[in-house]
Amino acid sequence: MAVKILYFAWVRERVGKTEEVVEPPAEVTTIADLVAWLKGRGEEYAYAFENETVIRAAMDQLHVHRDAVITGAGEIAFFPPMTGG
Amino acid sequence: MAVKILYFAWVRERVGKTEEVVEPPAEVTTIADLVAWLKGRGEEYAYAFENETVIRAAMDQLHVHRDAVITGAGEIAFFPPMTGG
Amino acid sequence: MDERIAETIAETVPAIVPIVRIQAEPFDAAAEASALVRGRTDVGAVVTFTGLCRDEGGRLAALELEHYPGMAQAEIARVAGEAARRFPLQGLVAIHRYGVIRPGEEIVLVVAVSPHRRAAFEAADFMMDWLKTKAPFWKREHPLGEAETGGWVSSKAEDERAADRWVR
Amino acid sequence: MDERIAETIAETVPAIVPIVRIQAEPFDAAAEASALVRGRTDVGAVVTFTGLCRDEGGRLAALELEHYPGMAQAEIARVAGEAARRFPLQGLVAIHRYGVIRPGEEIVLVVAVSPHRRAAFEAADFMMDWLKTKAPFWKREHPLGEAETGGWVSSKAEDERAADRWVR
Repeated sequence: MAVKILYFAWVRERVGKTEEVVEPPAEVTTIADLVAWLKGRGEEYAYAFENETVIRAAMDQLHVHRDAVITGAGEIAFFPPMTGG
Repeated sequence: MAVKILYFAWVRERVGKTEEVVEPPAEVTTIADLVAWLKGRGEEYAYAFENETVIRAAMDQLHVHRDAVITGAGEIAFFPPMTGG
Repeated sequence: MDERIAETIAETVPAIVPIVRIQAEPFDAAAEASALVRGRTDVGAVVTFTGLCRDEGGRLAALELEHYPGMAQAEIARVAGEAARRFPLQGLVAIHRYGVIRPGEEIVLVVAVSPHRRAAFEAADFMMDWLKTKAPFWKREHPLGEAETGGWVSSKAEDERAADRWVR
Repeated sequence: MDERIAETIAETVPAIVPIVRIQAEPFDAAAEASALVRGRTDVGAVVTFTGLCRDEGGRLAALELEHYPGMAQAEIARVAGEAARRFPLQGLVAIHRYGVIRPGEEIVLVVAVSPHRRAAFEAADFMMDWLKTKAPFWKREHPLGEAETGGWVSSKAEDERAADRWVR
């Protein structure tokens, strides 16, 4: 399944790209699985996600938890805790 | 002791004047005493103060309770609960 | 000035002097707020409260606000001074109008300025709750389509309860 | 329309549609507030919150706000919709800027309008608490006098706690 991934703020800086389309294998079914799989793709990912529990995720522009099922998602984003307002 | 009395809102309307200078006898020492004494001055006062506990008082432009001692006051005001803001 | 004296003063005197005005004329809320912030780069939060005259479902032509001139100024200044002592403010304005005010027109303004939003929100909230119960103003209704002036607005128990939230 | 259907809609659909804008340009807080009130005679309270960029004791030249474009709009609209459901509002505006913002400039605006002050205060307060923790914006510091861009601003535990006040 191809899925578009977006990165923001220091997650973006560490990964070194703003977005990409990836095709994780079928056994990657949750946000947590996706993070684990991304970490195996290179040290820039391992660095970006080194403290996994800090990273927030959104699926199709909605905040989701680590155990959210990603099947059918068009767009998944990873970012640090928000500091707007 | 001569003291200036001010009336506001419906207390003013019932008494029929905005202010007056009165000279209560020496035994009138508190706000409550003054109210009781004023009520004896005529039915307009009795009407204005008929529900005494509702009426608020200020002495020299500071909110005071019924048992406040009025000796030395330059200006005493009576009015309904406030409805500003 | 002796440094110890300066420190003592800093601890006991509020850092700001609130601006309080009692007036018949309309006010410009935006101008009051920007006057507090202009030229500063240390402000983080501005909370502006404006209270307006409602027509009460089309029933009212106007409200008439009577006040106790000297005490209105003094009492709102006391409430503002207490707000400045309780909250870390960089600026505070309170303006209360009197006279005949029509639906849609402004009655009262509070602007609170602080580095952080919590203090600005709480100071404005505190000011309004205490103004309602302590400032010597009385509202009288002018009903629409009647020659006679209407009755005096009654005070609300909920306003007393709101003010009690801040008692400590 | 069938009356029962109309009642059901009135219960489930917020009475107002909040205005939400994400923009690089400055906003005019006073114009936004008066647009909500103009021509109305049933408004009693207007609460305006403006959040500004601070220089942090002279340390900062600017803040740079990165955002997630589509989601920023959608998420603030969701928060505003929740505010409109929780509080009896007559109008609600939320504007959040992105890009480079210098000390003294405005970052965020919330205006809440209601017949009574409590709802207007609480709605503005609620909006800001939830914006802080849910709107996808990230602040980066540009320190004064350095060619390099500074670090990302860390999120605050106190902002999480502030948002938790509204959980029910």
